[in-house]
Amino acid sequence: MGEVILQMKDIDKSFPGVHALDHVSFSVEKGEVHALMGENGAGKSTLMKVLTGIYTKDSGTITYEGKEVEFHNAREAQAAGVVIVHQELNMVGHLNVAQNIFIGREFKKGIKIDDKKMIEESRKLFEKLNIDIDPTATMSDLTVGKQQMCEIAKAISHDAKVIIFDEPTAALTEAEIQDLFKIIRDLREQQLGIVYISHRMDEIKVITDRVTVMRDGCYVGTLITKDCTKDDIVNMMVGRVIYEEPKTKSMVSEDAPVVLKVEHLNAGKMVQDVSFELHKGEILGFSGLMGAGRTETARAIFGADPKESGDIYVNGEKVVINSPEDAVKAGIGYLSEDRKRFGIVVQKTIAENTTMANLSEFMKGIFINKKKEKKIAKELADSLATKMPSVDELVVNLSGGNQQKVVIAKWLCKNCDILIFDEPTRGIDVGAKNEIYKLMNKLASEGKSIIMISSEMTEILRMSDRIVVMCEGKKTGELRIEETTQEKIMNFATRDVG
Amino acid sequence: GAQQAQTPDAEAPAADTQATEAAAPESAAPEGKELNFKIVVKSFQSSYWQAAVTGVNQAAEELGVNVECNGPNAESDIADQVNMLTNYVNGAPDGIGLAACDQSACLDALQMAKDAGIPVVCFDSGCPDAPEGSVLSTIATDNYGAGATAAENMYAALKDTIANASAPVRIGEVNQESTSESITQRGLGFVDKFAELATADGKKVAVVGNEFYVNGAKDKGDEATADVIIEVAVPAQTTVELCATEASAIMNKSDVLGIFGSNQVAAEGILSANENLNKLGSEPGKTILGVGFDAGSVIKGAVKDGTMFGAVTQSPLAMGRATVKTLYQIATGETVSDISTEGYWYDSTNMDSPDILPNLYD
Amino acid sequence: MKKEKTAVKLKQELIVFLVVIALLTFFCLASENFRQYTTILTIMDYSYYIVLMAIGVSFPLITGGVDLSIGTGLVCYSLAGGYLILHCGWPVGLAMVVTVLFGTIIGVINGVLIGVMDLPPFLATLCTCMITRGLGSICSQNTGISWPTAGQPGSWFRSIFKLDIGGTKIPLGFIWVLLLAIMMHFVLRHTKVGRYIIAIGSNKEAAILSGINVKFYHIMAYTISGLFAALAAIAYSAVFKTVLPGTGAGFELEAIGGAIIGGVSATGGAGSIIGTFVGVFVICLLKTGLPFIGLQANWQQIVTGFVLIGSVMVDIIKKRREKK
Amino acid sequence: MILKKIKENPIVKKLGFNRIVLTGVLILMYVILSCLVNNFAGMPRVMSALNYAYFLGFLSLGVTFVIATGGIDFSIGPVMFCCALISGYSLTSHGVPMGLSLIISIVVGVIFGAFNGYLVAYQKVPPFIVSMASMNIAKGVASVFTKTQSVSWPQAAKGGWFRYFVKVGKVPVGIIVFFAVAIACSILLNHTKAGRYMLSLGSNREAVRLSGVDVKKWEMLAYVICGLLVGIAAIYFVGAYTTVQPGYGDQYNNEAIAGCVMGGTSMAGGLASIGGTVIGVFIIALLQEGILALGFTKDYQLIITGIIVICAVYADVMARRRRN
Ligand SMILES: Nc1ncnc2c1ncn2[C@@H]1O[C@H](COP(=O)(O)OP(=O)(O)OP(=O)(O)O)[C@@H](O)[C@H]1O
Ligand SMILES: Nc1ncnc2c1ncn2[C@@H]1O[C@H](COP(=O)(O)OP(=O)(O)OP(=O)(O)O)[C@@H](O)[C@H]1O
Ligand SMILES: [Mg+2]
Ligand SMILES: [Mg+2]
Repeated sequence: MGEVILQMKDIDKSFPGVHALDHVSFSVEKGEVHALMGENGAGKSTLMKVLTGIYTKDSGTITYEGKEVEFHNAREAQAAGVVIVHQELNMVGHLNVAQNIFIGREFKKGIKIDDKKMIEESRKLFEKLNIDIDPTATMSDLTVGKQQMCEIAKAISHDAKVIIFDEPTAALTEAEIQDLFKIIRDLREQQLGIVYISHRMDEIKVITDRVTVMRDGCYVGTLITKDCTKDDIVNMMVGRVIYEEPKTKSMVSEDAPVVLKVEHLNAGKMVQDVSFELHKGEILGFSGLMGAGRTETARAIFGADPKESGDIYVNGEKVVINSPEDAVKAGIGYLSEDRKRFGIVVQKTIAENTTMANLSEFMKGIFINKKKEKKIAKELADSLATKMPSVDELVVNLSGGNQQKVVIAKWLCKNCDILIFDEPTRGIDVGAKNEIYKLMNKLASEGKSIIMISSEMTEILRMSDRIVVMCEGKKTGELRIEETTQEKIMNFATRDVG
Repeated sequence: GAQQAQTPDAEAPAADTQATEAAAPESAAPEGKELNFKIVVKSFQSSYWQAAVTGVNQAAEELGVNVECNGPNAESDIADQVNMLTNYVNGAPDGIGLAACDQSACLDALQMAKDAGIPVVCFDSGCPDAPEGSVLSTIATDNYGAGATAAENMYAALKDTIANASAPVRIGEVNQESTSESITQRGLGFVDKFAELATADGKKVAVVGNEFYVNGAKDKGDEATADVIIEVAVPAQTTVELCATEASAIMNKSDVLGIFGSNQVAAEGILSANENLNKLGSEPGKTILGVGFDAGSVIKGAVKDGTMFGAVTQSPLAMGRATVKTLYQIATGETVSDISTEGYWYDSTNMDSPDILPNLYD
Repeated sequence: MKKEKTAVKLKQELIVFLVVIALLTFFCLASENFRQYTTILTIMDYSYYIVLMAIGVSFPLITGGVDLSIGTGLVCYSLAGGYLILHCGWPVGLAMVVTVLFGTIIGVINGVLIGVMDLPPFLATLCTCMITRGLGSICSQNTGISWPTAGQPGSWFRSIFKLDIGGTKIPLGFIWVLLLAIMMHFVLRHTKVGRYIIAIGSNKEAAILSGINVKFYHIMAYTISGLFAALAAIAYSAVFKTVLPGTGAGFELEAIGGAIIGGVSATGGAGSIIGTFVGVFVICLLKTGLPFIGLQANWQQIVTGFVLIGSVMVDIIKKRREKK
Repeated sequence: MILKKIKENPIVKKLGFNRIVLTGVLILMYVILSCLVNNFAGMPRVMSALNYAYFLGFLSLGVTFVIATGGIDFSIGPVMFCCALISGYSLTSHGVPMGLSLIISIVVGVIFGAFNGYLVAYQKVPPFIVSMASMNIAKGVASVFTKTQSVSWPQAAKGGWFRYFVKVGKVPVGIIVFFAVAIACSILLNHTKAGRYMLSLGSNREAVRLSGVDVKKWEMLAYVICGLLVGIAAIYFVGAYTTVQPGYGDQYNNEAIAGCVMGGTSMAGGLASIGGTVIGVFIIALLQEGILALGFTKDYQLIITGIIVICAVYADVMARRRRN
């Protein structure tokens, strides 16, 4: 800890209809890791985008290294030493790793770009950070995790004085997270100021020095991490106590009827000979590291990607699923992990998104019964506590967490018996998370069966009746919740299945 | 056609104001109010039309009348021309001169003109199906005859070569498009006349290439046994470079003796193709005899230096003048009739003669 | 690993090159008349303006956009330049400079509309397509215009593209367009302009967040396109006798088709100028060759249409395979 | 501030602020032109403008569906000509009865629509490539079928009873048909499953697919509907202008797309307004009539249309930017 390097005071920012930042103040000191926390839509990303010149503030001052500054774009901020690793991946897929790392500040030889030197420098950078990535590989060929590591390396390579990590671990494996923490600690040693945004409470406790909490665009308070408990932070975030404890016992008897049976499913490299059963009323957790192939398995079952072989039985009957349409007909719903790309139709309203999968139910002759549509959508949105002005609002105007609720509402509206939830709480705040957990439990108790893919161990342990573990495209283990421990899961998840 | 339809038709459902205005010239024009004529040309793309417009303007000045010329972007923009024509009819001028891009597309508008009592004079191309009494005079070149003129002159030069040929010979023809009446007539005129002359000399003739011309020719013959093959090509669109492509495909054949481009663009396409091939010239049998149509600086230059054997020109300037004059005559109550203009053959020898020179516009 | 990658990239260009050779061989075998030196001259003549347009339009295509204004633009610039020579008595050299400037300005306007004002490329260039078409007709007072032809003063500029040495014609223009292609290939691969244009096409958001002045490079891409359309205008005027107002729509399709056949990704982010250069010759060969084997003009259009779809389909199927 | 209040007014909201502004522009244009031009404000001018508005309107309505799905189709003009040529040639040269000819026109349109739609939806060929190709193919096919001949449809008095769809005497019957079709399109787009899915997939194709919707089918349907409307447009074109020629039609693409976009349909997909399209088309038709009446050439219309579209789209872009 040391002197204040960056001070944001009374920052105000409105988007049409949203007061995203309401006179927020925030400061970072040299040599600290400062966590920024808050529910979805609290304004964390917006605050950081204001800082780095991506958004212009309405009012307020930013003091950096003792001088008042205003960055007009990302480049100015970078030049001054303020860099950000964005929440969304921002890589140029067609260029190689080195070209990506040095984009915007290429080495030149005359008018020619010196690609050789850039590759050399990237190699050095990766060596220093202990990252195993080939600088000449094309970016789009890398796994999401590796891409994220590149992004982090790129930020570090900027010779920055302040680095902002906006949910950097969302796409990283456990091992990669540990590497990242090591890097962050090194940076802290070098007296950099670090802002760390995350929803994962464990990480906050492990890596940060101070925590600033925001709620609804307002500054709530700042705590010293080691002096506070998880509950303190959560309290500040939501203004109420959240109750969270692991499941200890399966709620489903072993002889409950099998609603979904997958046998010897093969689909590309990432899904190899996967077999499992899903019982009625069960929540089946799918655990594994990033890139284990769980999403691919789910997508293959759902017919979103082509499969090579394998049989799927729904309620004992063999079904042919070649497209999501077939899957939905068979009573399977899929909540994807990337809602922006796969979940919501941003130009459409909440009501229209809600009925997307089940429009046939809302037809009056050849016409859509918009009244009924709105009514049902409203009921569902209310039951999920979606924050919205009305169901006529465009989904694009909602924050991430609320968008996720709309996607969930879509499948609830379809009333599927088998639901695949892929990272249902990714990027969702604690309060909303808890509601979603309750909801899943309720659905299960009503006789629906749920596959829940999650990278959060606590979530898996808390929610699942049974757990399937995958590694490198293969199923490596299956555990009943009673016999499960974190260690057992990690064992399976890292098992060398060569 | 005869003078008629000048008195406002009491039954015509046109607006009253229009009827009165249309009627006005008959009594008032010669003494008082200036006459307003509108001229619709096919386009301004080639200098042919520029010459016609010049003629129109000259006559207008001489007669002291107002004229306004307009035309679509390209001769293929039929709908645009119809809109223009309709627009002029709605403006109730004292008369309209029309060079119709298409014979039938203008019929509705001509009916409207008739109903509104506006006299129409067609020039360059006629409108044979026009409602009775709407088109009072047609001033046009006999295109079929003009095509034949080209054929006669080309045949005369090639007569000996064809007579002495041991193997079948080929005559090419490039038509800018096969849709405009005047151009198709020219093309067919050329094909028929050439075939006629060759047949008279005891040769068997076949027509190949574009099906419309093959089917339209008087006798399409049989390619396998023919001594003279007339090959007709039509590019897909009206651009010089497409005309040139078709021309070079024909001119590349070793048995080609002559090639005819049936309008300015087609002739220029032939000359463009010759840039590379260098096969055109004025020596029958040794070089390919190129025959063009219309004038313009490029064709004139080529005819002058002998690259192009000769060409047929019309007199757009005279046609333009005649159009305005005829309209004036109608407005002043004179009786008018159709005027047929000719196509004139010109080559390097007679280019400067007083008959021809005025018709060679740039 | 790196070598492998370049090998793969080269392969695309090589395949197209082989297609060109195959087409050439086919036409030579099929038609005796095709097998002549003059045919090469003809093909070259047709290729210059399309190649130049295609090189230019590759840049907007790689940004993920498109430039539909190059065809009517070409005609417009050429008419404007020709008008200055014929009716204002300007020397050809100066008129050429103005022609190029005119094209560049329209390119900049396109760039500003798309890069700065954020209009969708299709629309913005569709509008400039209409505008240049109108401007061309107005510039030339609606009449066809011929740049100086052999014998007239100023006709020297025609020998930039075709040199006449004692009756033998040399397609000199090929050297210039090849040099320009190589130059622009270098620009795309090894300079900032090219790198950022690829970045914009691949992931615009990332480019912005990397501090790249996306607006400026968008303008650059369209400026290059406009500039090359203007160069194409000069090539067109030099090769053909007359330029007609109201034409030009459709030229851009040949250029874009050539670029796509040559491997420029229809969705942006990838492409090579050498590939474009080779790809255009597929189109030119079809255009010049088919009349030789007796296929009338209308069949050429059908064939070209299917070739275009075919070449994109090959790419799509290849990618689908790779995915598996 | 007042502007905002007006915009928030429920009635204004329901009708759409843009559409109200556009209607205002349309009326203003009419008033100004009536002042500037003698006897502009009469039925004959309106009839003439309507002639242009009909076929352009059907084209625009058609392309609205395609643009709603995030696609583009600039083969509509040539395809319209192809429809009119094939059916007209069947009528005049093969003795096919009139009724059947009209059906043939629509069928040809649907076939092209299905062809485009199949390639775009099922084969994932980028729409602009598909339209480039089918534009060529349409021209070529029409030309081959008619032996490169233009086709003139019969006049009303000589068996051309189809012209009564356009007008009966001086009564513009076409307007009724046009509005009926437009209303049907509007209902289809806003109140049926097909429309909902087309718009949605235009906004986010993957999300709709993962909702278990057969997106390919709906996407293709948009192109088929477009083809159908193009087939109808062909009938209205010859109904008004009698003659069509092979090799042309591109000039109408731009204006049709312009009409659609002017009306507020977003090129990014997901947003479409049939009412806007209708008004946009009327503006273009009136503009064309007005420009001619003022004594200008078509070129000025192209330029003005281009500029208006740029302004309209820019306003849309700005509005959206402010919203986000
Ligand atoms: N570009 C924008 N236009 C309009 N509203 C926006 C925009 N960006 C963010 N918002 C709104 O501002 C608020 C704050 O959003 P922000 O992304 O900063 O939240 P966050 O704290 O980062 O949430 P999350 O944890 O979900 O990432 C939200 O209500 C969001 O809907
Ligand atoms: N956006 C992407 N781009 C490239 N490759 C990807 C992408 N997403 C996934 N992959 C590939 O698919 C593999 C497995 O995908 P993914 O990481 O989603 O598996 P998973 O087990 O579902 O993990 P998680 O659900 O935790 O994300 C990755 O290793 C990667 O190679
Ligand atoms: Mg955020
Ligand atoms: Mg996953």
